[in-house]
Amino acid sequence: MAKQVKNLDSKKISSDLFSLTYGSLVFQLIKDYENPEDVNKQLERIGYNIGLRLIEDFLAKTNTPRCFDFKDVADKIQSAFRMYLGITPSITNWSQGNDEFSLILDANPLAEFIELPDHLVNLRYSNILPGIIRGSLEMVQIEAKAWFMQDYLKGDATTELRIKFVKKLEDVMPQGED
Amino acid sequence: MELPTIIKMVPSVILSFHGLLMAFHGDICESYFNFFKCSARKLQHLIISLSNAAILKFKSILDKSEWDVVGCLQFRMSVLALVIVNSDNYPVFIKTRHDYDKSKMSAEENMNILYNMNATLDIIEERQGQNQNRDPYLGLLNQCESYKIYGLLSATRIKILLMVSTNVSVMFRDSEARSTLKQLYSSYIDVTTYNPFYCPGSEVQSKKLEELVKSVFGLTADYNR
Amino acid sequence: MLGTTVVPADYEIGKIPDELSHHPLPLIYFAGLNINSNQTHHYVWETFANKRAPDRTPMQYRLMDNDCMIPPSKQKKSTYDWYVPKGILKTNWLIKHLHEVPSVAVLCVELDWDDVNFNTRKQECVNQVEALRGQFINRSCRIALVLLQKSLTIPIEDAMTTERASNLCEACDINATSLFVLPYQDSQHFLGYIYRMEAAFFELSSSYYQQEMKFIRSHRDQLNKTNHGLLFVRHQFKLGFFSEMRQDFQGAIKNYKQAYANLMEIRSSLTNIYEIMVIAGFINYKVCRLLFNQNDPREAIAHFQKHINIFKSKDETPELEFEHFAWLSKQFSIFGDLFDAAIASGLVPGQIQHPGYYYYESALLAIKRQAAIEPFRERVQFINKDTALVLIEEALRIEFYGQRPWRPGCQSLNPLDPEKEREGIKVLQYHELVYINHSTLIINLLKDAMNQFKRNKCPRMMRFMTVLIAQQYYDVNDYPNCLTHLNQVLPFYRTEKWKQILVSILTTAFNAAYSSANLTEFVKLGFEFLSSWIPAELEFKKSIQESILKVLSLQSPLNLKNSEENIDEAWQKMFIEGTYDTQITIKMNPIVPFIEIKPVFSQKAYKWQENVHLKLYMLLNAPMPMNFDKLSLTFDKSYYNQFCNYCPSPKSSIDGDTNDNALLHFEPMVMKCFEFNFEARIEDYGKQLEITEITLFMNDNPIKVTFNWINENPSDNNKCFSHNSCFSSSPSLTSSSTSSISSYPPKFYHITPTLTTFLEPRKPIVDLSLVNASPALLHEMYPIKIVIENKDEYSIKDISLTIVKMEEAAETQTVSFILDGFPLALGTAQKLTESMIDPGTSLIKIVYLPISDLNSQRFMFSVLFSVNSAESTAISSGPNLLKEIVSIQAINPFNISFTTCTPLNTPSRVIRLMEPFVLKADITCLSPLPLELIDCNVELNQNIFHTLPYIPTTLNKLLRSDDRTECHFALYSESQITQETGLGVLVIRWKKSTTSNHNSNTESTEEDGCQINKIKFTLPAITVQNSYLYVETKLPEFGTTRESLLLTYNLANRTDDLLPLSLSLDKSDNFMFAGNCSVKFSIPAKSQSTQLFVLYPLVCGHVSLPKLKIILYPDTENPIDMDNVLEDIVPSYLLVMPQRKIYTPFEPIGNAVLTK
Amino acid sequence: MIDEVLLDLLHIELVNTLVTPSSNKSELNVTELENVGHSTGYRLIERITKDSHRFKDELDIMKFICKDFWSVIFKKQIDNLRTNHQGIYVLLDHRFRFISNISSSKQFIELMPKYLAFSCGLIRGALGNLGFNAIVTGEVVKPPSCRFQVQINKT
Repeated sequence: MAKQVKNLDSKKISSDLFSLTYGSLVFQLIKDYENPEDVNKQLERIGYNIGLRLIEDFLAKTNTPRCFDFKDVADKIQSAFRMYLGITPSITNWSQGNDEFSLILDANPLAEFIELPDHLVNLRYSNILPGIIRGSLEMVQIEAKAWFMQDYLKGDATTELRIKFVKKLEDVMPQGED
Repeated sequence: MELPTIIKMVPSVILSFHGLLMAFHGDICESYFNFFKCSARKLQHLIISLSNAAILKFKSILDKSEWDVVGCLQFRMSVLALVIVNSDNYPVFIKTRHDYDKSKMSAEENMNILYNMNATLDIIEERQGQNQNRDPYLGLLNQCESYKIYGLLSATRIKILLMVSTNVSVMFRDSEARSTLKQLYSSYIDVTTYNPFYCPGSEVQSKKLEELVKSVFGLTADYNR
Repeated sequence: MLGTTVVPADYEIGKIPDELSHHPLPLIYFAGLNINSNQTHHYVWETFANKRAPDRTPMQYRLMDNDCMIPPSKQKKSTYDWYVPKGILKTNWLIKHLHEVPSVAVLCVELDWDDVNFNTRKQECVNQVEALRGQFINRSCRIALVLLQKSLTIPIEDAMTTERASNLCEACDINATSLFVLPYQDSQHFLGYIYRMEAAFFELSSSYYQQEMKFIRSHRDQLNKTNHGLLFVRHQFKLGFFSEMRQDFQGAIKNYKQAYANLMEIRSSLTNIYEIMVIAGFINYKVCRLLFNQNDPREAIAHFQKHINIFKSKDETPELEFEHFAWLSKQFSIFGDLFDAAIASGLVPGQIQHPGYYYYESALLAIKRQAAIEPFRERVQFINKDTALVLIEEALRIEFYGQRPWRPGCQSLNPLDPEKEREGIKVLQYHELVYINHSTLIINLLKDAMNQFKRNKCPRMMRFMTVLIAQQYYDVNDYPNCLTHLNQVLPFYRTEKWKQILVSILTTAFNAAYSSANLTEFVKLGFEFLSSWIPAELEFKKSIQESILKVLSLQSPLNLKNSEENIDEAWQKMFIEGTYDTQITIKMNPIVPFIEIKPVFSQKAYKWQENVHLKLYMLLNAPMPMNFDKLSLTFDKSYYNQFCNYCPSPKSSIDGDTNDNALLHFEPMVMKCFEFNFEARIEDYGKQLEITEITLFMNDNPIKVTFNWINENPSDNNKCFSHNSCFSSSPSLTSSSTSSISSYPPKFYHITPTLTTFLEPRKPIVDLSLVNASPALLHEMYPIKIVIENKDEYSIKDISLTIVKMEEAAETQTVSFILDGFPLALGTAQKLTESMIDPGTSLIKIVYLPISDLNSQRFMFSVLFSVNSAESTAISSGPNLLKEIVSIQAINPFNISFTTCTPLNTPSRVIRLMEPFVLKADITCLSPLPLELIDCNVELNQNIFHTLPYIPTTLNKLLRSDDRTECHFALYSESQITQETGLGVLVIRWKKSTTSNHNSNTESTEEDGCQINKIKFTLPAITVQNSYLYVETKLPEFGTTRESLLLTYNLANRTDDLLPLSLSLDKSDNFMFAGNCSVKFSIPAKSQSTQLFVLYPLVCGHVSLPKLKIILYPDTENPIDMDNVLEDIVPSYLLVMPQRKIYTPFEPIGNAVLTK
Repeated sequence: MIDEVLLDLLHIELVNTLVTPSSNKSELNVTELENVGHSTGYRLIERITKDSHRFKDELDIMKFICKDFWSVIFKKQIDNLRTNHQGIYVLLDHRFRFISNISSSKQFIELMPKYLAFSCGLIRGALGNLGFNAIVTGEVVKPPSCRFQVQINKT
């Protein structure tokens, strides 16, 4: 049967591996903290820490110059999604101040086939994503907020990730939260 | 042929089969047929998740695709019961025609069918012992007066049983059962493995699976989400 | 057949009549034998008919007496044109040809060839033959003549015999081949004759049947399908039958199949459908049986399938539906029997092809049959029984198989008399209802099926059958039987967990228990039924729960199934008779739990004297609140049971409800938690503690119930008590159940129970301490005292020591330390010589570590030992490990400086060939601890020697910090050394002084044996110059004024040739001296000359001698002044004492001085 | 397609989040991390074997784990598989991805176990779903090479 597996798409599998692992993590966290809110926090935190490291990889792979405005940042984030999640969210709903925008995820590889049980309606399953964004932006001296406006899992039409620019940071290395 | 209805009916086709869509406008160009020929298998899998009406509508094209639509429909209409059993023989998913339409099947019949499905595990366990031919698809497992039972046994000892009535005097090809079972299996895997909230050994409760099964029973799956 | 009495029960739909199931054999008649009177005849008959070995040709023999009448054959019609057959197969035809119409008639006469009056006897014989012929009216039956002869053998063919034989045949008009001779006295060959004859008879008979068949075929061409369809079938059937008679089975199959085909061609109508079905059944039976016998089961099965498929759908009027089902059912059971018979004779069944499935189908159809007749029950109440009976008997005597008794022989297609039909059908229904016991019929079929499934590896199918049987019993209100059967399979289906199935079984069982007022079962099943896992209306469940409580307090339950049958009475009766047990124990593991328990030890393991803390989470998933009176846990160590009984005031009960009387009160779907604390016994430490049972008691009713969970897989924590994950704890499951109970608390679901914990044994009380005096000194073997102190009550043993130099990989640890005087490698465990350390004592060891460099290093000392505690597990017998780390800072013990000097002890860097010089070592002690210098020696390079024969200098000298000491070495070099080379090394042997022992805490009774250490210092490097002249001075210690003394200079020529020199001694005011004050002379090579001077000191004190001046090669252009050399080697001062006075011996002052 | 980098980073976070000091401070409590691995492995194997034939026997399965299962996770096969044919298997990975990028200096050696727990869980889960109840332990031989021991309990 080895042969058979060879020809099954190992890239797909390894991407599965991530989403499965992530799922197990979420489930474990739910066991640990019954309250979904706490779980959301945890996920965001984990995302943040990942972000801190991920940005290096991103900059290394795509030798990008410093962004000059937030639109630029948005594009970078978009391309990061393409790079790391294999999806290209659309950028919309810019605020007047161009300091706030939405990413619309038509598909979410993290939450494929997920159906939330009733007692977890408040769970933000993919909350790792905003965390990653916050973390990685912080590493390039941008303090930003990121959160889910809509979530497909909650029966919303789409999955909308909102990102808001807060302020520019002085060059200080942020420490990983715990 | 007004498009919106079709779109409502079979979005999956629209999504994955531009060809069909075109064919729908009436102008059926040869190139698509060749396309179908090469992707007959793909098409078949797709069709499994189609509503009957859709299939009939597409018949003209599908016929060209070396794939017998009527056979599929007859097969679906004669599906009596479907059971997915986990490695401990616990039924994580059971559907019988009774669940959809009480008129088509009495409660007693329903029970007997369940017992028979359950009893088929004997045969599977027998097969499990044998080492030759370890293809997951087991083929026809048992047959008696009123029904046939086809089976699939995965490497992880997931068992899927499909009961088809033989009262309908049609001879569908084995491939129907095969593709249906394979399709069910992969869908089962998706809804159970991707979803961390599913506790192994408990009943599968998934709209997505329900939809597929509904269409397997030849009942139009409703695609409104 | 006619005239035999029949009973209505004989009328059986689709039954295979005996004549059909009978195996056809060629029929042979014997005439002329009177077996009763004649011994010989009897013997002959017996051998033919009765003493039959299995290998004999299959035959059926009958004796015929003279008056027996063979049924005559009807005059065959010349034409069939106007003939309309009245039916397919006559009921009597088969019997006729099986038992009445012979193929061969054998006449036996006693007649020898050499009989004296042969001719008369011959005539008698002829008459007999004639008579015999007379008995067959137009039947072409073969005639055979057997002559029983006295002669011992068949006489050789002589003219007479042949002649007589031939005209005998002639007279009797039989073929010569039909004439047989049996010398019945030839006992030796008798059997042989018989067999041969038998074979011959068989030939005859089969030729007869063949002729019959030919005859049947002959008038086929006169028939036409339209009118004579029935005849086609009939004839074809007959052909089949005759082929069977002549044992031509393949032929038989062919013909029967053809017959079947023809039958199918007949247009079926309400009139003849039943007849067709019956005949089809017959033919199919024949075909299948033959096929099985011919070992072709596949074909048989295939034919049967075809047969069924044809008739499955053919159904008659609803009034007769039952008949159709009955017939179908019969078909299956018959086939099942055939199949089974085939298996009995060697056929191997498969898991999915064996009689079981056919019996099963048959049973299903039988059930349908029963259902089909039910509606007509009351309709046949008022029917004239007598007429009915008459008609039924008619049905049994009917002329053609499968025809209706009220219209025999009717084949017309024109509509039937509806009135008659209705009446007839009514009778059939009446018979079905009155004379057929369906449930026994069904149950028997199911039992057959069950056995088959059991035999053919289909356990589940078998259980299914059991369930169906139980259902039948239930339907006929045989509840006890129903329950016993269900209880057989319930355990299995519980573990199988197919919900719908289990629930339906439980429901039936529960109803049965309820209806039969079986209290125990009612309670058990009732409780099980309460579980939220079982989908049922909440109201119903509530009423069950209520009923259970009522029953426990000896009141009859609510009316659960609203049926008219009065169950209340049954209960009342039961209570009055007191036929119930007052103590019911319910094993909770296997059943669907209505209350779940998850025990959790707070820790995987508990330390020495730590309190064991146990939490018991409980969840009731019954519809209504429930109270219990007692809760008790059982452990594998019964001692602890006492702590875990119903605890007076549980700390936390999740719902916060803590009014004491409701302690064991549970609300549906509200998790409750009870906690237990207790201390472990000493002897149990080092062991596992395991919960073996949990029991809940419900005691305050006349009937007491205990609920008991057993830990089924000891020492497996993964499993919980409500072990099957699907019965408990999956929220998805409970939410799926229709009962609207408040949803399952996920918290409980997430709790993973732990049934066992470990009581960790205490660590032994043993100390390891290291004593060492810092600093360590470079290059010493540094002593470290290891003290292992056993403060425990047990002695310790198997002690081994490992010393590892840290921050250094194991493999690089080549250095070795010294223990008990043996060098041992670092990093390897070393077993200590001391076998054990007794309690309260301690073991002291000294190891010496090599100090190889000055920077600080850390050594880890680990001591492994095990405790000598065979008797108790409470202490961890080990190996236990103790670790200590010592870090060592080393310093240099000495500081040494060297100086080289002239013999005159004046430091000088210059060393000349063959001229002695002095090496001075100045040693300063840096160690804060006093050191003892044992000795101090030099190891010289070649060419350097000690001046005087060397004695090693042993200076046992104690040096305290900063003490200095010197040692000198007089040396000379024998060869010139131009570039600097080391002299050699200085070796100091030393040890730490023992005299002042710094640490007082360990009384150093045992030889503290500070190791003697060697330390080496490299000596300075020197050069050795060459020189011409060496001057040795001889002079007294001191001089005295005005006393002459002698001064001698020995001059040694170091060159290899004559050395001219001028020597002079300067004038001096301190001396007067005699000797030649200035001379010139030469000294031969390698020889010496001596110059003497007498000195007369004038002054006293430290006075300078007259200066000696030597110039070499004085009269050459480059003389060499020796001054600088002489300075080094010639003394230049002398101590001169004043002249001594003479005192008289009695000089008092001196004494006075002495006494001071 | 989700990039592998994310998995590595996630794994680090798993370790940081789920590994807690256990009752006796000396060793760490990796049960939760191991569980996460278990549930992941349990579900992953289901996907991997989707189209594969059923397995002949225990050894067949172990080979599958070492070849296919390992390579979809770590992009490399197990370097060496040994067994005593009594249900104990030793899997050697000379370059174990999850610790390959961690400094292998002394003070880290103690921390290594927690980087193996997840993978032990993966193996246990996979075997579990294939019907074998196993105990899986891992140890760092000499970074980055690791040894996993699988002990299959006959049930």
